[in-house]
Amino acid sequence: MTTATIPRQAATILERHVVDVVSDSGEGAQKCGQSFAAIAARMGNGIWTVEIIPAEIQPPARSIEGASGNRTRIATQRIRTGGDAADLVVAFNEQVLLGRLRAGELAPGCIVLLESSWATYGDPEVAASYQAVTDELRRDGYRLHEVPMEQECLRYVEDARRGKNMFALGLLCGIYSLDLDLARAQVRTIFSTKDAQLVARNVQLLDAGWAWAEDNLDLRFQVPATPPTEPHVVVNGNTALALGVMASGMEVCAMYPITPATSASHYLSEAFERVGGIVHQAEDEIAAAHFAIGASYAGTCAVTITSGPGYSLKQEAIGLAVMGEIPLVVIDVQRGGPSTGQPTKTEQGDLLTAVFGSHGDAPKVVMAASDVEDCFYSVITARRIAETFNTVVVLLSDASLATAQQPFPRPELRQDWFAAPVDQSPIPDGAAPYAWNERTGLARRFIPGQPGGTHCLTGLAHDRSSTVAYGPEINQEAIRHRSLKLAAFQQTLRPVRVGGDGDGDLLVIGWGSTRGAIEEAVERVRAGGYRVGRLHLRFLQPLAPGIGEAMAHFDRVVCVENNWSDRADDPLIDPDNRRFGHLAWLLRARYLVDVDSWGQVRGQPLAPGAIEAALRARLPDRAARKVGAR
Amino acid sequence: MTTATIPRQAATILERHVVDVVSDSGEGAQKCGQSFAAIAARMGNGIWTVEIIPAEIQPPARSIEGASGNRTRIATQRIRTGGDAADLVVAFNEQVLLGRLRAGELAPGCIVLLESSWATYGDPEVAASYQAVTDELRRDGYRLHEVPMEQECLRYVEDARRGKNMFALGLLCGIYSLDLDLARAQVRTIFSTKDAQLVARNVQLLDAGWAWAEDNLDLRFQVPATPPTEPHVVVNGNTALALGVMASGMEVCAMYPITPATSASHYLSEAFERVGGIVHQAEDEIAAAHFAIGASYAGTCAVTITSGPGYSLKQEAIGLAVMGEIPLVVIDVQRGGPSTGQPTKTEQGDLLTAVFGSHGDAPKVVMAASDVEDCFYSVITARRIAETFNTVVVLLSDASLATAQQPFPRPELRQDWFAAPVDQSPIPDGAAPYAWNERTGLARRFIPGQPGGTHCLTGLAHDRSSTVAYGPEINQEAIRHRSLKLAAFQQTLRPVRVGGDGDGDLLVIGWGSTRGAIEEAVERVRAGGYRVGRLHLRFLQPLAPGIGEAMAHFDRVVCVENNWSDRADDPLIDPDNRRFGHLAWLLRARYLVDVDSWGQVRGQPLAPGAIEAALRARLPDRAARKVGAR
Amino acid sequence: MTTTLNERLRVPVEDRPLDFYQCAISRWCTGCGDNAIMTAVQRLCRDEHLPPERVVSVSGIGCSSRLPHYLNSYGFHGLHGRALPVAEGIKSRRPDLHVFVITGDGDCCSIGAAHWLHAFRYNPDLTVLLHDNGTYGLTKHQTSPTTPLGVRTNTAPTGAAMEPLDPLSVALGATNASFVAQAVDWLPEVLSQILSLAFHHRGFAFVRILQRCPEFLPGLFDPWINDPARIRLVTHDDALTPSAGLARSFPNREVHDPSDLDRARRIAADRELLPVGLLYRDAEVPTYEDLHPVLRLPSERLQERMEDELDRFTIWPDGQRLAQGGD
Amino acid sequence: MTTTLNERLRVPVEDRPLDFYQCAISRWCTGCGDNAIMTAVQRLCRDEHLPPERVVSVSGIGCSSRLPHYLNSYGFHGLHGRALPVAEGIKSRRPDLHVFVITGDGDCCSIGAAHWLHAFRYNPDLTVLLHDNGTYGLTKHQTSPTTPLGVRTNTAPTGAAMEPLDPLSVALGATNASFVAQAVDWLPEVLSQILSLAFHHRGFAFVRILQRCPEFLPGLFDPWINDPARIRLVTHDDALTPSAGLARSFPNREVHDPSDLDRARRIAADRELLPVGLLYRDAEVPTYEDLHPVLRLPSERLQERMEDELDRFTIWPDGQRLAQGGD
Ligand SMILES: Cc1ncc(C[n+]2csc(CCOP(=O)(O)OP(=O)(O)O)c2C)c(N)n1
Ligand SMILES: Cc1ncc(C[n+]2csc(CCOP(=O)(O)OP(=O)(O)O)c2C)c(N)n1
Ligand code: SF4
Ligand code: SF4
Ligand SMILES: [Mg+2]
Ligand SMILES: [Mg+2]
Repeated sequence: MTTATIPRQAATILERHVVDVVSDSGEGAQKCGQSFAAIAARMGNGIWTVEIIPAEIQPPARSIEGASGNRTRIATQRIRTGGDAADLVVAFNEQVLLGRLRAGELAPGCIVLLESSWATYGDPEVAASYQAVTDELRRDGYRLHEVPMEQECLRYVEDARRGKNMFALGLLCGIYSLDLDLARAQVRTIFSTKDAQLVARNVQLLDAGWAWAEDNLDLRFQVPATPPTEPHVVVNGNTALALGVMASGMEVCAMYPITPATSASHYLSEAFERVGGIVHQAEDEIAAAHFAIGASYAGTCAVTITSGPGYSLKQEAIGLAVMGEIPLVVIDVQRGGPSTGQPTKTEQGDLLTAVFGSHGDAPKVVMAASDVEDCFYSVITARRIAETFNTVVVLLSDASLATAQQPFPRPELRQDWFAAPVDQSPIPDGAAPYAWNERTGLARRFIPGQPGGTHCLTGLAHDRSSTVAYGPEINQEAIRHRSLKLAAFQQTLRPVRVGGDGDGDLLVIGWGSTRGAIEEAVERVRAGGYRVGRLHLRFLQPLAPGIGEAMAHFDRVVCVENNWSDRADDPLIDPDNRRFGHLAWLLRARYLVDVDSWGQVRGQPLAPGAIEAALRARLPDRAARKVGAR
Repeated sequence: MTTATIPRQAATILERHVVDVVSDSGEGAQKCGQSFAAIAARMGNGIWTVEIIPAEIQPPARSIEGASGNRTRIATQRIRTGGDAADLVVAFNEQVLLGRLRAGELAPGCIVLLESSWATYGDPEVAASYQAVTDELRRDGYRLHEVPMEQECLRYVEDARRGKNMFALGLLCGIYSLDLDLARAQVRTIFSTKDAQLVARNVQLLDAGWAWAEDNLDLRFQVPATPPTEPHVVVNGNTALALGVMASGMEVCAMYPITPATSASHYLSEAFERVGGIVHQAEDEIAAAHFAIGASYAGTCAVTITSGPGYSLKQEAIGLAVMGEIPLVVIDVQRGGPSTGQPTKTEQGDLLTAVFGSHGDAPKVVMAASDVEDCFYSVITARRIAETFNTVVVLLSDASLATAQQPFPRPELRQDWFAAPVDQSPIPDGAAPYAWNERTGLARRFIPGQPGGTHCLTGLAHDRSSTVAYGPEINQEAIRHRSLKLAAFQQTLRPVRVGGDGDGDLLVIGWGSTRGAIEEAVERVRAGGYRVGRLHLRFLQPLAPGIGEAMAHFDRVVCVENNWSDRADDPLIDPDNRRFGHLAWLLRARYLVDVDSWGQVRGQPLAPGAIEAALRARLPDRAARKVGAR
Repeated sequence: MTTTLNERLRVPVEDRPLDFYQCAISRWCTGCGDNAIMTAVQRLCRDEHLPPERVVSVSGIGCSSRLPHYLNSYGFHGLHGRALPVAEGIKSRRPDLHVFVITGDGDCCSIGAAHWLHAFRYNPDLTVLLHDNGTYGLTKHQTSPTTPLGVRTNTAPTGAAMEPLDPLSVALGATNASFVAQAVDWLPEVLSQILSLAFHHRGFAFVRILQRCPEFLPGLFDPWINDPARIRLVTHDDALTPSAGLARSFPNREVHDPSDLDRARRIAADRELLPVGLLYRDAEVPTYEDLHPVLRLPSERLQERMEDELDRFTIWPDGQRLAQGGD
Repeated sequence: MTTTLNERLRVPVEDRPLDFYQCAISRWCTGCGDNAIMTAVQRLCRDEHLPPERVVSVSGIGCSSRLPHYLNSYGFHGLHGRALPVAEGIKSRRPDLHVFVITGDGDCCSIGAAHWLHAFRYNPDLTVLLHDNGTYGLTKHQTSPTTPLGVRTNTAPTGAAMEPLDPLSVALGATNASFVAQAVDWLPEVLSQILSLAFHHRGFAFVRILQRCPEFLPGLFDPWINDPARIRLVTHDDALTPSAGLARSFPNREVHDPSDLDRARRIAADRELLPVGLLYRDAEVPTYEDLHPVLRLPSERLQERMEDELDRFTIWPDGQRLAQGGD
């Protein structure tokens, strides 16, 4: 196997490209796109994938809303966002293509490879629709290539629906000058559990696609890659979370299925037992949270993973863990809200409920993962914080991270990530289960089985010995100590570091999965002559030191978030009633800085281009003329 | 019956006094205190009562933690707080008295009327304990009067435990120069369901207490009253809520028992049916919320009432009502948190979860009642808002209001409070269930049974016809319209009015049950020469206009709340990590003013004296010398 | 053409087409049993001449719970597991509406289990359809409480390890259960008859329907589809009365008195023969609506009564209302 | 002196005083049945020589749920209705601990009903005591699911209108139920024996205990206390074996094979005679711990296996690990 790319004539060198593959669901466009990404990653390209998911399990075939597939952004450098719109799209029928076009997902002048068999389809309506769409595409300047995929595939298989995707993969590998041997190996891997004949047939289809591109298309790109010198893992955010759970030394993941969190537990259900963990699928989210609490209380640290609606249901349980000072990691893979909302779509709408949810004073740590790699390490960090501070750590991810694939350096496992054996040593005489340190609020945790440590953990107000206590003083003391733990933790945090410019016109602050898109947007705006900084927060509660100071160096500050904020220019909106984005609220309250908000709730990852436009709108006019081209 | 007070010699005229009656639980101190308050109210005094509740159902007799009883504050004017510490206390044994003493509930020099039979009790330990406590009281300057209550009662009844409380009521009526006829009528009312002999015996005991005070005590007070010229109702906050529910035209109260909310449903369970309502005791809080949602959806408006833990459980349901735009009133009678916390104690710890709870963007109205009368009217207002804006209105009360009694002018019922018949008129062709007004987000509500209105309400993202819609644009539009409703409502609010001074040194802002205590504290500080304003917010989300402007007229702003805020001088606390009180967070974020926070979480209503001290600490030194005495 | 009980009891039906009761194209997978159940519901609506605006179909979340979006009626597609309390709330104030509850095995038997158990006890007048496909369909194939032993899913890659929950036995153990039946999606005649029986039962009519999910559990019910001898057809003159043609294909028929709870429990518990039919019915259990009838007073009367309530807590100024006393 | 099964099976007990297992003075009302149940638990701990630190008593919220505060053991006094999932979580990782669950009729049968139903199915090795006093004690007397018909409470001032939920029938309808028994607080010998049987059952041992609440429902159980003939004493050589003295006072005794589920259901459903004893037991139902055994690997082994997992997703630089292939 050689990973070197065979240089080909006339290959246009690109720094980045966005490639979509879309089909009816069940036609395998997802597998095609993901394989394309995997091969590119193997060659050393930076990649980021975005799933294209239809709303229903089985939407009607050839429908606008039925587009199913995959977006791959392929780049020379490491990337963290799927970018803006597609530069090239492979579509298995004109309707799914139309869906993408209408949704604004095709970049102007986008290259389109479209299955051409519909042109001559038996049903004249279909043929007419095909004609209409292709006419529109040509008229609007898209670079259309009609590809007789079906016809070509039928030379190798009887049912073209089961093969087209590998043919398309071949096309893409040809167009992007990927290594054919690597591609063949990838195909063999995909079908590794299938019989040899089937594998061979799919490799044939791959080769055929490659050859067809070679012979018929005048498209040759190359996105230069740096062949990796160290091993990388390529997973999506949910698998990264699951691997993080396994590597973190946690033993229990208690969950109830919910999109988009569930796929993390799919992988865990298969693998966790091998390292001594269990996945408990509970009867509901409330039970899942309490099962995790029980497992944690018993001396391990457990995680419960869910999405918005499940997170809302766990509020009471979270308060109990805070009150009992039981370490607990809660992962919320956010989706479009409110209520059932948009289960398969992405949003960052749960931050404020993560920070302020649960009645009474229930201080907890809230953090967010910003890319796939971060999903892995954040779980490990979350468990460490949970056990050090005997508290709840809420880790926020979202649907876009859940399904995005990204290569990152293979983690070097550390023994100290794994849990120590359950402490069963005797408790010294006179020690109390809530012997709060006066300054930090911290206390040693007692674990069932430890001789001398018997006490009754309770969600009621209690004193240091965990005895129910309704006195005014002890209630204040206890609440104070639980609150202090956040301050104590906050003091362990490293000050934030501003990226881009350290002072100037605008500071852009974000959190979670928008990191890559914000970075790119900021770089583009800076290239236009503005001085713009960016700050991406890992901890949302407590906030790391240095944020206030960082803001002071800029004329304006804006939070860019994938959640709702009222537009300042909406007729009814004024400073007395404008609702801000979640992080903006937190920063305004803490630093008393007039932090502006920009966000979208389109169910899609924020695109760098959209952010760029929002930033430009917030920048002074003076440089407006300098900018323009990109 | 005459209500005129018989002027007596040497009665000291008082503007206000705080009177506690405490006993073991089951000895009737509560009835005694409440009757005292009721008689005073009848005479035209302002009163405010505070329940003194032991933690357990049956605490041990004669125990420090077992104090059970009632505080009555009696005043010339209308009042809204139980004040600071007791000026006079009647105690049935020295242990419960000691409990109050240790809790700081006795004002310096407080008058103490103590049952003296323990002095000679058979068990020498008891006698010794009595001796020790009385010694301590005398030493520390309390004005102790030993009263042979038991002995006196035994002249009329066989078991003094069942009678002492009416004797004590007689004592109090005598001391405070209350109308004896009114007192007798009150006793007759209390025992109205009992046989005539028992009534007569209790009246005898009352008279005996009165006579004993006359003959043996050198204590004569009078708190001048203005005999009422209009009818008043005397109820506690929970009964006021229940009456509000009945008067508001709501038909369903769905609940699950929880302290301190439950007593509202006790009264409703008895009375609601008479006006055509039902109380549904559901299997849990989640079911209760959904039952209410169902009843509202079906064309009525329903309420679900709960306290902290139940409120946390209802988060997901609340999000559904917001998403489906179903009018719903949720009442949270707050108690000490977090978790199970202090079920019988008061706190204002649920504001931020009321504002920010439920995942995704779930805008809802949040309001708070500030006294008993306000409990009644707030429910009516809440229903009107819920139905006008088709949204969720969260009404916050708390344990202190729940159990406090206050007379207020008898409401004049208005026909427009009652609900119109369920609208079953046909829906015009082409009308849509979410025909959002572009400017305000409002839409007409469709009710099952209306011909032409069939559609499927859903918690999923949906378009104007309530069809599931995952498109990016429609999701933004829908979220925008739901958010706009808050702005639209906000524009209907009257600007806030500052009480006290309109500009100066300090503006004190509060919400909910602390109103009376803040008012008094501010008046005291103003009497000391400071210019202090106060603002009490009825709406917490959205905030009424004028707050920012009001703040601009003061040097400093502080929120006084009965919830936790980190103390600025705690060693680990700094501006980067200090956790503020709930309202302070909201105001800081919106107005970017450095709002300070002061609060307590002692499970007790905030006392004017404690607030006063906190305000003084925040006032400039310049006037410090002027102040002092009070 | 099947003959429903209703058709036999009532005047000839008005000829509304079935699709009058459909308002959108359903989006279930081809071969999904939800389609057949939807048809049966439409047929019931037609046969009972139900005006769409007087029907409310209430559901939770799941593939099955999408039904209200397709049925031409008022629909309430609420939260996962919470269809029952919503339906109870609706019915409590609007006994005039026909309320159907559509729920799945996860929705009803897992997250909604407490509401399910208590709904039997409240006995509201609802018609409840449990679409039991033995899996979580919408979230793409996780183990549900009713997933059969050994069946692989995404959360049980080596096969379900626990005995599946038996909704019939649970229902028959529930206090106040007043109607418990079982149907299967592939026998439309039986399904329609049972829905009709359920619809006409005053009280909580619980129908478990075995529903095929070809997407995730293809062939799950094949043993019973292919071999009707593995089914116990539970019939009774006053309950399921299959046509002669249908009856013939089921060698194992049992005439069962639906008031016999003991026998019903044994039929449910039998693991050899899958019961289809009405297992239990008790028309005497009071409904929730019986216990809490709707009373809507004219507003003057309402005001009068409210004034009475206020009187209980009122103190009157000197002289006023002294006579009344009952303060 | 009562004789527990345990005492008869084991070597003579070490003489720890009963109050060794008490760590605080209980705060229940005088005459509250919780006191008697607490004593029975202490007796069990003593007779089984349980080191306090190896016992965890888990409860929800309610008067009864205060028990863990008084028992000298690790205690977990959690949230209302949620004792079972917490206990399951504890036991799943710590099968070495003896876990008791203390719950009330509201806690278990109302808000906790879904967990209750599912706990039977999971069959974790827990000993579960349902203190059924027919009311919400701690919140001061509201109707609970088990409040008898007609009994007045603060939320049913004219008397409970619905048939009370029968915890035994529900339990016997639950899938995988492996141990269902009933005891009463006023018969300490029986209570102790049944707790011992429950303790020794591997699996989910559910014991409903009729518990007196003199504060709010004085006299509720007087008919049975005063007239033992209204009780059916359910005995078996391998289950409840009352002493001769005790047996004599119960004219209605039935020798019942605890593996006979049908009979158990009929005994539970009988409204004439209140059953006391072991109704059902199946020692063969696999426990949750059987299905998910604890595996704690030495950390090197753990690391090895984790590396294997990472391998599945790893792309190796040119040449490295090429042989392995299984990427
Ligand atoms: C509170 C909450 N938890 C979880 C989910 C995710 N979810 C949606 S449907 C479903 C289960 C569907 O299974 P079932 O009820 O059997 O219906 P089916 O799809 O099989 O018809 C789950 C777990 C949710 N929407 N809300
Ligand atoms: C989520 C929640 N809902 C309600 C309550 C209030 N609550 C405390 S105990 C209780 C019921 C107690 O009844 P039961 O379980 O029968 O126990 P008992 O007091 O009778 O022993 C309720 C409703 C609560 N603490 N938490
Ligand atoms: S996934 Fe299964 S249940 Fe869902 S629509 Fe498809 S076949 Fe039906
Ligand atoms: S209220 Fe009832 S259950 Fe609670 S402690 Fe008292 S007697 Fe026992
Ligand atoms: Mg299902
Ligand atoms: Mg109880």
